[in-house]
Amino acid sequence: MEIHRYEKIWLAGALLLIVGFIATVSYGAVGAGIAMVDDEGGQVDPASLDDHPKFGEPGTYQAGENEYDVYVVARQFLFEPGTSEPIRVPAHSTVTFHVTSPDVIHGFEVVGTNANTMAIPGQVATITVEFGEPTEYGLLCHEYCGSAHHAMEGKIEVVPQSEWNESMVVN
Amino acid sequence: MATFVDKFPDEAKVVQASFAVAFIALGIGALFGLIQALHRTNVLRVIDSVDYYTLLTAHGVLLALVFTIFFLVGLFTWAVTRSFGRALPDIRLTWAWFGLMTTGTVLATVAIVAGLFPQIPMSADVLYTFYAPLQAHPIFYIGLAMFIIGTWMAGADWFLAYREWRGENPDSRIPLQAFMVLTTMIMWYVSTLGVAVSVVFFLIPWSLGLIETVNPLLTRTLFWYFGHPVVYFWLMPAYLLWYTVLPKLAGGRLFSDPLARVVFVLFVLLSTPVGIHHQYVDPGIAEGFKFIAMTNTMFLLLPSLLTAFTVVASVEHGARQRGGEGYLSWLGALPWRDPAFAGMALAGLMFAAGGFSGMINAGMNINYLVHNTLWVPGHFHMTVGTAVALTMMAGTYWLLPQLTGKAVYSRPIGLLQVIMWFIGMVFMSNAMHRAGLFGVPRRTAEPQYQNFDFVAAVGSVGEIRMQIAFGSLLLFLSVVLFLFNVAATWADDRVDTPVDDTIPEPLSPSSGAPLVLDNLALWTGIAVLLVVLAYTLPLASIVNDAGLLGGSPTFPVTVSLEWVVDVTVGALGNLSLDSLAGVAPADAVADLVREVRR
Amino acid sequence: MRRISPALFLVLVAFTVPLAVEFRTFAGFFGIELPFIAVIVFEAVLLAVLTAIYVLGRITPDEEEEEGAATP
Amino acid sequence: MSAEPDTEAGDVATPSGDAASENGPPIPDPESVDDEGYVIGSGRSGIVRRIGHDDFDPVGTLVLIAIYMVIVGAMWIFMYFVEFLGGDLTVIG
Repeated sequence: MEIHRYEKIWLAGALLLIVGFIATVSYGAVGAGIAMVDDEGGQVDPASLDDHPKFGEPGTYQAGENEYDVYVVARQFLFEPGTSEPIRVPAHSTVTFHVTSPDVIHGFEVVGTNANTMAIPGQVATITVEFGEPTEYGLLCHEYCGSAHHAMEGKIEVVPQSEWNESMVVN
Repeated sequence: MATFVDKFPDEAKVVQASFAVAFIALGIGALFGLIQALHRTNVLRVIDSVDYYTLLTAHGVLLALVFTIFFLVGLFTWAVTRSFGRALPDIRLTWAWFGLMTTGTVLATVAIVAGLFPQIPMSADVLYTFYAPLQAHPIFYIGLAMFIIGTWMAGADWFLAYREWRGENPDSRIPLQAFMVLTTMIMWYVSTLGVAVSVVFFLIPWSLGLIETVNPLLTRTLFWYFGHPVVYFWLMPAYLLWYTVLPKLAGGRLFSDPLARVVFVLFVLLSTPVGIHHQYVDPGIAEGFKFIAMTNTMFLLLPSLLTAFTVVASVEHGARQRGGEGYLSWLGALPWRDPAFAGMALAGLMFAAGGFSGMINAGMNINYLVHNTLWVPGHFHMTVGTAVALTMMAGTYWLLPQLTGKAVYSRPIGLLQVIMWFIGMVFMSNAMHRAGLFGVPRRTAEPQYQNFDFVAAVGSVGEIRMQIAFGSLLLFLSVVLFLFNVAATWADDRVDTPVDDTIPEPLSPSSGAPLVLDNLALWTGIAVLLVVLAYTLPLASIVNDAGLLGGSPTFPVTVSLEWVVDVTVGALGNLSLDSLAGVAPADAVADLVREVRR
Repeated sequence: MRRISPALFLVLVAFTVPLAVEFRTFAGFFGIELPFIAVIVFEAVLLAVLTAIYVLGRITPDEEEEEGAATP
Repeated sequence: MSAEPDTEAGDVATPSGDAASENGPPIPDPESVDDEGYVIGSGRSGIVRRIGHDDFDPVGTLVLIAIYMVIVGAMWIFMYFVEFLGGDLTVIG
């Protein structure tokens, strides 16, 4: 099969581009330390979330010096915590979100940031992020989950260290 | 001068019927698209937000499945008949699969549209991806199953034609267009396995109540096993037109037949073992499987990049034969007033931009930035919405005269229509990409929230909404012009030479292609092997994690309006209550929701 | 002046739209915050230039002969 | 509209059957020809010279795709390092 030499140049260029993309993503994973949501969050029975030790009482849990776990239940048309009362985390802390759903597949997007995952019934999605200065983030469901999907939203409050007190921690 | 309809009248009828169903679906889908765009941008809300999701499901199914695949079966029937130069083995089989596909489509569409009328206890507001545990009416799943079985029969019809042709031509190369049809159908058989298993073994019994629960991650993964190859299933008709028709429209010849065959073989091999790149941020799937899916996806860029070279080279050949000179000024020597040419050229140009935003989606961890935001519809309105749809509309201007023996009613309106589509898509898609970057979600009726406001990096959020609304208006007007032109052509009377339908020989002929390329069985085997490698472990880990039938009870979407109202009121009510009485709101709302649903 | 056919002119007009719209996004890359009117002004400039080329190409028919039927 | 209809300008035209031969265009009958005498698909009627396989080097294509590659490369680097890594709350665990 005789290939035109321009074709060969383009083939080499295309392969270079592809290898470049894979290399960039690998750098992101290894160099910049970006981790994908995976199956380390384990499974949970979606029907009986209430008697799950953490999801039964969703909220912010202290996990260590300046480390927190936030357990969030995404259910049809609200985040718990998040919608009726904001998710509160202290400033300059490392927080791991554990997100699941008792009913249908929901989305969990912290608006305008790279924190983005899915809440799938029976699975627990865990994402760890570092919060910086005191601020507020929007929270929304970006996967269609029923007729009031567009009303499913919430808020994350990054509370200054000074105002952080034990009342906001569940455990 | 005899054209296709004179040589193959029966086949021409089937192709016309397929195009008719496709264009009806295009019209309805485009109308819903306009209503949706005006609704979500809050420019003009004529429907209730609950019904937005019904229209969105219909928009997705009618345009992405019905319009594209009905055009495909029509185009492939034309391509197989024309390139084998003989009638199909049995026209009754052809009408049979057309009938089955149409029946399935009507069933699914009725199930979806019934969602608009609360008094009809049927709805399928599950969007075109129908993720369990959201459950649609069984008619929806049965309709989709019939539709897909119909496409399987169509594939069998074309393989029978190939067998008959091979009987009489034992050692000649498979004609290029027929090769493209057969390889596309091989990819289709391999890929529809996933959705067939999901629908037949899980979703239909589940929606009929035969099984209680379903594993959402399993059915979701099985859907995306099929979900990515289906986008190549839409793309192959566009590639068939770009490879075999566009060079002729430009006044040139296809640059290389062997390379076209290599590209289609690469699609058979690589298009299915990549589905997990739609699930980069799903829990329950190990990062290793996601990385494999990303690597396969990145190499899946190769056939598309090769296509870019071959098609542009063929068009350049035409331009230079028409007197074009210089490095880039040959672009001016192309027949831009031919809507078939101009439409395909503009579609190809936009596909280059759509390809880039696809590369971003395919980058595993950068997907965090754009997953399920409006960036994704921005991407696929450029790829399936323009590269495929606009090429199909442009191809119609060249195909319809061959199928009916009638000249296109108005060439200038055709040219205006394709250009209006391009401009409308630039506005809508650019705005969608920018909105997606600062977090606006897709698939949402009212992306305006109380708890926070979106912050636009460039321009204001309001301006981006106007840009989306304006773009969608142009797109809708373009479809109206297209349908008018097609209907007027159909109503016209026959002329002797409606179109120049000859297709010249490629510059480097098929004899240059290694014979192994035509060995379809070999490529099928390798494709199945790659799919088994890519999917066995992830599926095994999902099944032993949460079981074959998982634990999710049903969540039918046959939702009455009152239920929605009191849930939202309940949630809002608690908001105010919370600030006053400090009652634990979450449980109150949860109880309300639970007892309402019982 | 190079002569362009009406269809090519229409396509070039269509092509100025993405240039104008993406020009603003491109400026956004460098943090330059362009208002919406900038896009309209830039588009108007592009259209003016294009129309000038088109019209000039039309009024100088003398070059018509030796160019042959390259651009129908 | 362009002054000279180009259908009879096909100086390369030789009466062609409808077989897939690639010489001159068919002579369309009058009423199928629209106002400027253009029949859809007759791009080849504007052919002024034939270019065979050996004497065609798609240099214009090379220029176009080189430009495309530069744009894609630059946009990818910008999207990945500025838009993505420069963003907030990147998932690290």
